[in-house]
Amino acid sequence: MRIKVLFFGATAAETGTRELSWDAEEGMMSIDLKNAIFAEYPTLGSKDRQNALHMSVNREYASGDEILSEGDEVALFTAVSGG
Amino acid sequence: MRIKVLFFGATAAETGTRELSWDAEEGMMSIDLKNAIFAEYPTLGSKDRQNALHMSVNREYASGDEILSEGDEVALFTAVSGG
Amino acid sequence: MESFCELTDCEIDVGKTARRIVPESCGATVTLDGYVRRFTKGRESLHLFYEAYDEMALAEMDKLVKTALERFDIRAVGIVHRLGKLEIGETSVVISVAAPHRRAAFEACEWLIVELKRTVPIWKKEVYADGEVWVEGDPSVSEPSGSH
Amino acid sequence: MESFCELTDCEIDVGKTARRIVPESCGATVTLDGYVRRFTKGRESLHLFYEAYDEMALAEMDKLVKTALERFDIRAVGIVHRLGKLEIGETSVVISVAAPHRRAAFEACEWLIVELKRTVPIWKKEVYADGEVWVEGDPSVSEPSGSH
Repeated sequence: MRIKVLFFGATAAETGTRELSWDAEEGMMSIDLKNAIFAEYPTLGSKDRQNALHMSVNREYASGDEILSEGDEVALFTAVSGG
Repeated sequence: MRIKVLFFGATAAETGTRELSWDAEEGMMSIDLKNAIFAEYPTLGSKDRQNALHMSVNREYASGDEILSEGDEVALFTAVSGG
Repeated sequence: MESFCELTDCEIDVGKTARRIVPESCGATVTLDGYVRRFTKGRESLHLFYEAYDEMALAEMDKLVKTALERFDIRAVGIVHRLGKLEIGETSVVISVAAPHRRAAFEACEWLIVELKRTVPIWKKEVYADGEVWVEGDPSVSEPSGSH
Repeated sequence: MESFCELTDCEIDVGKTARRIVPESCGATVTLDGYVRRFTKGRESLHLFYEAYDEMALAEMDKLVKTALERFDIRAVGIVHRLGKLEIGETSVVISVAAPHRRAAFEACEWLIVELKRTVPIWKKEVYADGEVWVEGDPSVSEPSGSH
């Protein structure tokens, strides 16, 4: 299945991309997709840095145990700094 | 000596005047002027109401023990309600 | 950066008032815009009328600004109070506080409006369909001699 | 009276934004105007750049407004966040809260900016003479999953 993966700000700069289509196994958990992305993009930094990144699934903050479906939108980003 | 006496808002409505020149004895204390004004203007209300009124001497809140001088400006007014 | 206190008979432009005090060292301005409610304790006001002891009101506002600048980590304060006849919804008072960080701006702005309502000699008359009333402040909170 | 949340690439008129939410039942509007400081921790910014995950940012702001309207005695909220390149002194965020009484407006406005900075997916890049840095929020205060 295809998952839309988005990066913003620092994560977009570090991966050199803002959006990509990820080919994931049916029924994959979001935490596993996150780890797969980290493996593909070592520029996202150390384990500590990775742990500090937030993930959203379909525009909601995600805890990692979400089961992904075809067409889901996943984003990886740093702690927010708006305001 | 002459003291300038001012009323505002409710006290102006109750006395029917906004400003008057009061002939006071030299060395009079502000509390005594206040009481003399109450005697002259019973429309300023009951003793309780009178106690709730504020007095200023030369545009500073007054406690009553100020010694007045020629040309001083005294005002009597209700608790403020701006904002 | 200059703080300012003003009385005016004209409509207040809240945005412009707030922008007059923004120094480069600041990151946040908190503004209180107080305006005329249609209903007070269930009674409908047609309009309001504000009167001030102008010279003393300005002096008391200046004192409040001075105290606020000493007491809070803020850089500038702007206060404008409207006088005369005000229609429903019109701004009666604006207090803007600029600070490097927002917390102090919130604190100072709220402190200033509480103190202004307690100590600055301005009075409000509410005009109803069947009469009018000069509003008296709460005497229990209005003991200005204690604060100066 | 409608609350609103918006993202914009254009300059924000703080006064107009604040005035869009004034209902007749209210007596006070508290507005936070956050803008670009020249110096952050002693380092001089040439300008700032804000980027958002637009759809999620709007959804998160809507959630904050909904929660604030439930939690505080307020009637309307307006939030506008600027995106793109901002010059020194330009407004990055405005939060206006209208309430019958000012206390709730102060509380809600401050709560909203704290939560916005913690949960709404918007990021700031500081541009210096010798480089640029994407600012990361404080991870200790940014644990959004706990609040939803």
